[in-house]
Amino acid sequence: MSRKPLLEVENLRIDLSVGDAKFPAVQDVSFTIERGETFGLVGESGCGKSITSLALIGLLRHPLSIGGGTIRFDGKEIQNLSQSEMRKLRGNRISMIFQEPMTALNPLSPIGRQIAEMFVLHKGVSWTEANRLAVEALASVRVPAPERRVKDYPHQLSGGMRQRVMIAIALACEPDLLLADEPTTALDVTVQAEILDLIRELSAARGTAVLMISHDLGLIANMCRRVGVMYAGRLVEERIADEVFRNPSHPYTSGLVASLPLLGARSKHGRQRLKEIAGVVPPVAAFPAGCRFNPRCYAATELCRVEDPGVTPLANGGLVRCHHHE
Amino acid sequence: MLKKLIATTALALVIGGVAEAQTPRTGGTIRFTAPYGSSFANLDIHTSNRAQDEIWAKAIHRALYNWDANANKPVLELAKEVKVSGDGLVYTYKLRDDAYFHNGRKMTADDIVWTFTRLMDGAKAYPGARYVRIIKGAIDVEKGQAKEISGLRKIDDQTIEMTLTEKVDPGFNFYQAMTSIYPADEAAKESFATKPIGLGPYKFVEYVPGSRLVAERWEKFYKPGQPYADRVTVSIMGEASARDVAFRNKEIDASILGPTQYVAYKADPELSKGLLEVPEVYTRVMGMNPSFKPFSDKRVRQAINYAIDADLIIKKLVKDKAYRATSWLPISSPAYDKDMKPYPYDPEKAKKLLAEAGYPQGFEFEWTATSNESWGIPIVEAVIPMLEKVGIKVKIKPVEGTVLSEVARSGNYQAFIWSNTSGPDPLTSLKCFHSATPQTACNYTQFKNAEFDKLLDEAAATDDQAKRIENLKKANGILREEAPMWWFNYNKAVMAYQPWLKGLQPNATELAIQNYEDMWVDASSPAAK
Amino acid sequence: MKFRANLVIGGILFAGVVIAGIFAPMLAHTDPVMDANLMYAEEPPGGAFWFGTDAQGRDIYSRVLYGARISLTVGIVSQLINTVIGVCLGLSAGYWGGWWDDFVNGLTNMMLAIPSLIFALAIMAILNPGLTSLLIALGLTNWSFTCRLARASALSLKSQGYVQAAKVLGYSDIRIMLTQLLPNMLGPIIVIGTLGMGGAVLAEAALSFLGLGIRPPFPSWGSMLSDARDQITTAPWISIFPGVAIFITVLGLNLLGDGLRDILDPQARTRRA
Amino acid sequence: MLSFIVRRLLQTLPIILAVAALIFVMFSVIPGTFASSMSDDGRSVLDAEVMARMNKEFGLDDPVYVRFGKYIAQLATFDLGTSFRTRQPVASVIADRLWPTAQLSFAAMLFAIVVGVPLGFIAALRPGSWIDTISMVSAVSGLSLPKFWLGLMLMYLFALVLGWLPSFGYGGGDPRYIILPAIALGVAPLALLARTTRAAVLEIMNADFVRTARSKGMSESKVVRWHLTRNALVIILTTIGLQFGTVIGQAVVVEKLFSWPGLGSLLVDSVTLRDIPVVQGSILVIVLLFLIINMLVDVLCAIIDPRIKYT
Repeated sequence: MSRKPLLEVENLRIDLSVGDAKFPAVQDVSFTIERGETFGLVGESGCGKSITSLALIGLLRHPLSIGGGTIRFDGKEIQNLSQSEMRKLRGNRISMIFQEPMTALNPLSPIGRQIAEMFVLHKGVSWTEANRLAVEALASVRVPAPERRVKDYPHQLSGGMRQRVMIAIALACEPDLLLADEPTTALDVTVQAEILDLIRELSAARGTAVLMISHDLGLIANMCRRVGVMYAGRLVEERIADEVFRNPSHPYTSGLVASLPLLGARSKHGRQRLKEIAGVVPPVAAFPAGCRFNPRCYAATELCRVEDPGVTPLANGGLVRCHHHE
Repeated sequence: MLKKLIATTALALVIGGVAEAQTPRTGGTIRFTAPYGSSFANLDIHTSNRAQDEIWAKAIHRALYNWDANANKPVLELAKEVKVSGDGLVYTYKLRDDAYFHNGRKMTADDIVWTFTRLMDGAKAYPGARYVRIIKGAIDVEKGQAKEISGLRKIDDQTIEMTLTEKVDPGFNFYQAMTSIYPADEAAKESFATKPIGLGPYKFVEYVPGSRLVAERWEKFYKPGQPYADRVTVSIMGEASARDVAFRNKEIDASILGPTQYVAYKADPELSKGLLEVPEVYTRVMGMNPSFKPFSDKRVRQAINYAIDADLIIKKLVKDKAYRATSWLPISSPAYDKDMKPYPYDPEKAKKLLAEAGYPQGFEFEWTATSNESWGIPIVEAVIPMLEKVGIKVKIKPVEGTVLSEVARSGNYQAFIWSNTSGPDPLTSLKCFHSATPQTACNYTQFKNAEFDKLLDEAAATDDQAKRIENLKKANGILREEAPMWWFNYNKAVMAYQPWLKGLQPNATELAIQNYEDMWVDASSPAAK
Repeated sequence: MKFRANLVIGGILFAGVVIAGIFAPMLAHTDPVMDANLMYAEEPPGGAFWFGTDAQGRDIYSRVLYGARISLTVGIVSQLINTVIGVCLGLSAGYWGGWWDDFVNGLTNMMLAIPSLIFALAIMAILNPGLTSLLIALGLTNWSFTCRLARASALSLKSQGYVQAAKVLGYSDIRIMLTQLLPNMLGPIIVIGTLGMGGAVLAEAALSFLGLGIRPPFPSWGSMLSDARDQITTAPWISIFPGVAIFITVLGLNLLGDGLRDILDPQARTRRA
Repeated sequence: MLSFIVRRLLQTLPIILAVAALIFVMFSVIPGTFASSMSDDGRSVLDAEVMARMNKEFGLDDPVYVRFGKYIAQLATFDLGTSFRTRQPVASVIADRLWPTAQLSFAAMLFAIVVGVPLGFIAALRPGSWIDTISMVSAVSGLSLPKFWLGLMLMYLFALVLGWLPSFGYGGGDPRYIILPAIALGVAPLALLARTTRAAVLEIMNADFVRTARSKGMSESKVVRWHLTRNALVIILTTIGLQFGTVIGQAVVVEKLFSWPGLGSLLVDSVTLRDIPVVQGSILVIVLLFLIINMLVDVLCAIIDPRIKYT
């Protein structure tokens, strides 16, 4: 095992093609994930965090495509891999859990079969063997009576159960990296914690690194060691999770943190800021000049409107992208 | 000109037919078509009066008489001879002793008695009843007052005596396929409906409802050496354009042509060699309702006849597939007056007549018509501008054939255009204009003329053939003059046949109905084997 | 915006037919009905007769132009009837529910089960062939899809807040249906109507073939085509031009319908073929 | 499952009854009678006596409500009545024609399915490609042609010009005879199926579970085979079921043109000749066929799609 990080993303750009024109939906995104580490990506919907994860697993589809930068997985650049080579990684070494457990499973296929596919695809076992493994996998995500449940169809399961099935599928081949794109957003609050515990526990047991994507900073804070905050296609801050909450550097991060009711760190000041900026992440084709956050930023200056801030390393580790970071 | 010559030669060849030219070849299949729209009604020819059904019936069945196409009259078929009593009412038939039904049983007088009695079953309303009704006592059977027809008597197995109610030639009644002779006992069985047994030259093999009927040679047919072909298939092909393709593709041996195809076939050097043209006994007319005020005036009716350029329509639209009509009786009728002239095209005269009748500005009427290309809306469309010129406006009322026949019978019309049988018997046909004939029968224009009635009554009563014909000619002349209808044309039936099909007969009553035993296919036919 | 080929091409074709129909009296050379002149029967295209003449000697070019009026009338009026029936039944059934809904549902299922051509054929036989009969026949037999759609939309819309609000405000049911529900389901209904117009033009041709179509004095493409089918070998132009006219019109309507669907009813590409 | 079918059959009962009542009412006001149709070509003259007897025999001189009562009573005993024209039970008249129509409709649908569904798949897998454009343009064109015109053209081309196939007729089981009418009849459903398939596949291609399948490392062909086909099938099957109705309806035209001895040509003949019992019987049988086929489709869909409950 090399000492290198499991995943290194450098200057990733994702283009959105509209006709002949291309707009960068994600730009200059760089981060690394160590083996076994849980890394969080947080931001409002539309900020580019989901498509970043899709880029990692090679599932961007027209009109989206990787426009530049490198993705290094286990020391190997994967952004230009052929489809068939990528397929060997997908599911096997990098797998993914999606947001909507309602629709992410094929409604016409028994869940056992959908799990078993993983073993047939990547382990080359027979269907009989794969079905047996599927029962085990189902048991491992703590679905009761897995022998019976494998024959069920997705619509017969609750949302939480379905997400467990998704986790079973994603972790079936003991991948090195699990991409979890808002895995609990669509679930009841009571179920959310169970699912998160499950992910944490199973990934820890298998040594799987997790890229946790969410708009919920609280969730990220609970789950992750390090956090990246995305805004309008850019990573605006990337730090140890505790630091982010204790001392957010970027005004946007401050806003997010301030809106967290659970942490109690809400200041009157911050709440009002967030109210002011509530609403719109700019659309991809209309990113403002300068700092992309400037129209919503309470601290914006003339400089912010003109010049795009670069990445600044922070004193106690981490990076921030702001002219006036605190 | 040359084309015409070829066509006429072809005609002559065919008419010359069986006797000369070649020796008939035995074997092969005659692939005939039934071109009149619908499928066959069923396999009981007694129930249908349609030409479509008679086409197959001619292969399987025979009636007491048959139509001799060349002599243009009915002749004895199942009887060897007939004796007529002095008053012309009692006919004694000596039946054939070599006629066998397809199950091998010999035909006897009982079969004829049984058949005619069956036709008079009042509960069944067989269309052939109207022909049998001329036998004395038949009506009593129809009304349920008698079990047997009193005027029909079996003398012995091969002799039968028939007493008529009036003096008519029963040949015109009993050559009809609707009166085909059935085997007495077998026809009563249920299986007869699916496997008919007859006396015809071919015996039934197979019927695919809606598609075709197949029959094979009946070895014990009474005409020696006949039939020639091994099989006859009759395919139901109502769609003319499809029939055209099939004929050109040599899938069928004969096809009845419409005007447009007639032109195309005449123009084709190969196809034109196989055209059989016959003046049929159908008269195409526009009937005018006398209860519609303008048409009650003879001058208006005449004006219509003057105003329409029928010759131009026949030439251009009907493509010469018709003969100009002078009056009701068609060219092939024995009472047709060759010297009679049709109404000339004379719009000025028409205007004058209209003015005299009190319609100098013309009038408007509603013309009921079907979509038939030879006697329907296409003709009306060509007439409209001609009538417009003399001030008469026309509104077309499109209907289906069924409705037309009902409308004409009920008098619920101002004018209609139709094709009607005007033969083969001139007396029967002219009777449709006798004042005693109700509109519901066939006096569709409620024609009423004392002189006409008298001529007809005399013709019916007389034994003098010449006088009869003379009377009928005169009556026909009155029709022309009185003009209850616009006399348009007599149909020229045209059948295209493949070069290998021989022995077709110029049947003026209906060209599509052929005696299959006289036909044969030579070795060049795709179905020669 | 993305270039919508089907919308543009369909629109152009359809607009062409509409223009031909509207300006037929100006564009035509002769009167399509009265100018029969047997002296010029079956002239091939060329000279004074751009498309040739038919068996009655009428100018086919003029007849095709006037035929556009008939075909458009048939398409538009019959679809209008269908749409009105379908919307009225479907909307009220979805909104009111209950026995009325059951009844309309049964009626719709029955209409779906009788092939519309056969239904129209029967109606034509009953009413006698002609334009009015055809409009009735085609207008009464093809509303089931519209009805289903309207019903489904009404069902999903009636629980929406603004409809509930309108109810609380005391709006009458009819008013709610017309002002709140109808505008929100119009898009897909227009799409179905457009596609149905093409179907009506074809149905007219099929009925003409069966001898139960529009009859003169109207020069309808279907009857022109059907009447000329025996002349395909001798005078092909008589049937080619009305045939092409039908093809262009129906193609235009189909493309237009597809294009409109992309815009007006994007989520329902698979709902109806 | 069985109870599902039984329940569905029971549900069709009111439809059948409604159709029966509707067509009875319609055809009781139709102008013309069978008797008057017998002289519609002007060839034969029927006398008033025979016509009156015919109308009596067929019960046409009874008042409408009496006829309706008789008709419903007949239907209740599964008796479709007696044909005016053939004088045989309507059921047997229809039975003779059912098989040819079934052959033709199934052949047409088979042609439509075998060509249309793969075409739609191919087009959807390469959206925007030339093959997509061509197949969709031809699909719309196929939808825009009058059927009899298309049939006539096929007849000319393949029978007369090329001489490959017979132009008309039933051919008594010879499969070459069914090809042209089946194509003429199948083009429209083919076009619709191709379009529906394409739309369905495109929609499913964008579904979340397909993305899941890809994220599993599945090849595109496995995605199509394992996850896409079954889902598309539900939509395609429903379309097929509905198209059967159209096909049976359009068969009227095609059967007439190709002299195909099916239910459609029987129906047209019977309408023309006012053989009302056969008309009513044929329509009822056609409706029944449609309902049965769609029930089968529903059963198939329920087998494929576990979300559909057997209700």
